[in-house]
Amino acid sequence: MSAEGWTPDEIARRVAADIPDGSFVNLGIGRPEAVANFIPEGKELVFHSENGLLGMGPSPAANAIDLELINAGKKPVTTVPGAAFFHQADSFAMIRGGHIDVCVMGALQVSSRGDLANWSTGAPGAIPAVGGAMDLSVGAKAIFVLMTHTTKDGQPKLVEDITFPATSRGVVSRVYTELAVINIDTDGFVLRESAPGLAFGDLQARTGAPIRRP
Amino acid sequence: MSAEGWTPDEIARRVAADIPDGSFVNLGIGRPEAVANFIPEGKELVFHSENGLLGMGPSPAANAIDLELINAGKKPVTTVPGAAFFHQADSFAMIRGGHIDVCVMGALQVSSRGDLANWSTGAPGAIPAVGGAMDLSVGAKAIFVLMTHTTKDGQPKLVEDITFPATSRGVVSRVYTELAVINIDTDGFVLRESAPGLAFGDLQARTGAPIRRP
Amino acid sequence: MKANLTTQDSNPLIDKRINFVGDAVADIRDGATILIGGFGEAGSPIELVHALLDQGARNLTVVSNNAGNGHVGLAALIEARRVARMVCSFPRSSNSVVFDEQFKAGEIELELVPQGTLAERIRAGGAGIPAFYTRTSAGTPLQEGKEVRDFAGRPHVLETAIRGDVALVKAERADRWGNLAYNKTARNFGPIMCMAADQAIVQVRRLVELGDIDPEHVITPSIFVGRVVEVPDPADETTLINQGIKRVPQ
Amino acid sequence: MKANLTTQDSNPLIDKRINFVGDAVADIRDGATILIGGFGEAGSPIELVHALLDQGARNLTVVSNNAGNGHVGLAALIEARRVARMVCSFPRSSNSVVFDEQFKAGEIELELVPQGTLAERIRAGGAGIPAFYTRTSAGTPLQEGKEVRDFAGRPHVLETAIRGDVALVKAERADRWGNLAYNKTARNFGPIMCMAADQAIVQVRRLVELGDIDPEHVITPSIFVGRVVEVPDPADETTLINQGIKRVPQ
Repeated sequence: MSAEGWTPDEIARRVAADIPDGSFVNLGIGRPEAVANFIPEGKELVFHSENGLLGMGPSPAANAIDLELINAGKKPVTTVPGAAFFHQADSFAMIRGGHIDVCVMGALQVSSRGDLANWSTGAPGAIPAVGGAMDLSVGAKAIFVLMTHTTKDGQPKLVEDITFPATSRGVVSRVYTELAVINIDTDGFVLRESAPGLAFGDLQARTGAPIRRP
Repeated sequence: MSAEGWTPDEIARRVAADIPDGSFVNLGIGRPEAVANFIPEGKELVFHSENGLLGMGPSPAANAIDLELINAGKKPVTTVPGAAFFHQADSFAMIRGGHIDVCVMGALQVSSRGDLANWSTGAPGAIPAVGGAMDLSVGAKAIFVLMTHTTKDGQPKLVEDITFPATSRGVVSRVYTELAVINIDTDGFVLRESAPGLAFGDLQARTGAPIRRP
Repeated sequence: MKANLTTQDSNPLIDKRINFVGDAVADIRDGATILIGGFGEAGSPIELVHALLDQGARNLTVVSNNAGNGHVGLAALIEARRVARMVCSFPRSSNSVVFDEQFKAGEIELELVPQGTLAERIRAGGAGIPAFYTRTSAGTPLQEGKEVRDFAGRPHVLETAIRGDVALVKAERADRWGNLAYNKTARNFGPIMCMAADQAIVQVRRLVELGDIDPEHVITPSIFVGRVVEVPDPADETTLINQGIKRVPQ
Repeated sequence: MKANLTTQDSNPLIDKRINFVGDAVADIRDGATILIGGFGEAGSPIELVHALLDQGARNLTVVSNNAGNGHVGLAALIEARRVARMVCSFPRSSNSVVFDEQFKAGEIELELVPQGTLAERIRAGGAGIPAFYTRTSAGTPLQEGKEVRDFAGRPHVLETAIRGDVALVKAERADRWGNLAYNKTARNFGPIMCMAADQAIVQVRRLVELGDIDPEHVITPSIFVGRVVEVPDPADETTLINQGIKRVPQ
């Protein structure tokens, strides 16, 4: 690890290791997508893409791109054997209906009650866009957040109360950052693991709400 | 025609002639099914069966029966080119969503307001069964009722107010009986055609609410 | 917040195939709500229902379009007094003697639901929709006890989702992930019942290799299915009834 | 009671095929609500949208997951100031310059809807469900102005159906009745938008004979489709944008 804690690849590998074998998984657009690169040998996961695909495979070779086979981030993908296509209402029936085992999402803020903010900064004049974030966060059985521990200017993103507009309330089970893996239970943040060499006091100082040690 | 008016086949032929070309049609279980035998040459109708088939064809030859290809009356049928299978929620989306052009149903009673009773006599101890009757009658764009003009003991089935439990309210557009074809508009029953040789007074006498002549 | 998942691994590969119908239904508990596929005999998972009969769970709520025929399948389950409550649209048939008798004797409860409302309530259960409004049954005895609200000037009835602990479904083909394809009008309630149950158990005529069902032609995606069991030559109700078979627990 | 149908015949055979995209959209009126299929460029019916641009209807409400890219397709329609109001889940993209500009200038209205709620509202529109409850958006700014009710102890938001006067959809194959099959993830909003529009207009890569689409593999049954038009070699947005094309009314 670097002085700043785990690298993005190390974090993605950690998330991939934690997802139970056989899970149906939705990876949010952006950093969560990297989790797919680190699935341990012998573990079988089925990836869901909310635009209408279950059994999503890796990116295609440049000469095998089909612009009508894309993921939720609108990037070309492939299918694996066992894949299925379906329309939007069926895709979100899977999501809203509680059929997705794990969804890994990015976030602006996560509160100690599991509230999630990841769709809008609320900045005046910004063009709002929500996509499937609200549906995924209420619908998936477990929400893992993968994000930096603090903002670029050092403000905590794990907070007592979210100040950005909510995506969903009380939904996040676990947060992965470069500094720590933190569970959320009915009493708030609980440390699961911290980056090697990081003193607990330092971690707490960079976190906006109390963390309990198990 | 016989002394009792049109024969069942004559009535079915009349209904078949009245359904606009190109319609998507659902024929209720029992007498309405006969309408399919009288589609005029050159007219193309698509038959919907609410158990999950659009493009239903006639009964199969005895040696070509597939017990998994049946109609809503649970009788073996066939498909025509252009057919499609779908599940129950999709089938009733077609019905409830107003996509069926004409549904032909039997009835116990029809009121001059278009109220329909055709699922239950309300007799104590009888086993209630409704099937798709309520969905079809609220959902199809036009409801044609095909029934006898009176009960076996001569009571009118075209009435001021239904006395049997309602299937739906204000839905019937037209009634075909052995004595007459009667439209229903906002002011009640309107004669469209009566069986040859039948005096209007005789028709009115066997009908439980006023019939207007157009 | 939601439950944390354990990281304990089960099988190295996703494999929902079960060898015997008995094993597939072994853990169904007394008092469970069971969604049973089929419209009439098309799509009726007779072997799974008979396995449930032999398994012995009682006090069941069964959601199914019909209430069984003769003395086989669902009718046999009812006859063995395993079903406390039926939710269906059309319990009556030319041959529904078993249900008829118990109903008339007040020994089985019935919730009668219009067929389209039944289908939509089951889909809602699978899609995370707790309730919806429909015009169906407004102004009829079946709206009794339900909230009625006007939309576009017409009364609509509030209907709630139906979910099952278990679904028993018959399909044509399945792969080890649980992707399904159906046969003709036997599709009927299968896809939505698989969606709406905690554990969807499916008997299929043929198990196929992963990838054999074209992704464009999968009707029930694997995510909705818990167990698949091959029954290559399923019985049909008509034949059993014509043979005078009266299926009892074994 | 419902309207009586006239008995006047139209064509001797059901034939929904139209020769030219321009004819297919000729009767779309000012003020219409248009459902436009596609997620990003997959399934985007560019030729139909360009035909609508050339046709000239204005003051449109457009329901579509995104708000267009570059200066082609939906973005071109917006750029020509034909769209008064957008209903979508994700208007922002790396290349959504046209929408961004009009939105920031207050020249186009936006109703932002979560993607799953958008899909479900459209399906509800097609299925005759005027309204339903969903957990999505409860406790967020997007629940504002909506009824909130608890089910199973959790707040849910009442959402109403969306219907269109017209749907513009892209599919892979169609027959003369209007049965449709799609290509991969281009399916997305197509099937539900066809259900939810008074007139579903579909461009397909290939017209096929009636019966060529296996009844088991039909994704959109003919009953939901009004017109089909063959566009054998549809443009893709990426290529048009890379070519720097700025589509203007012709």
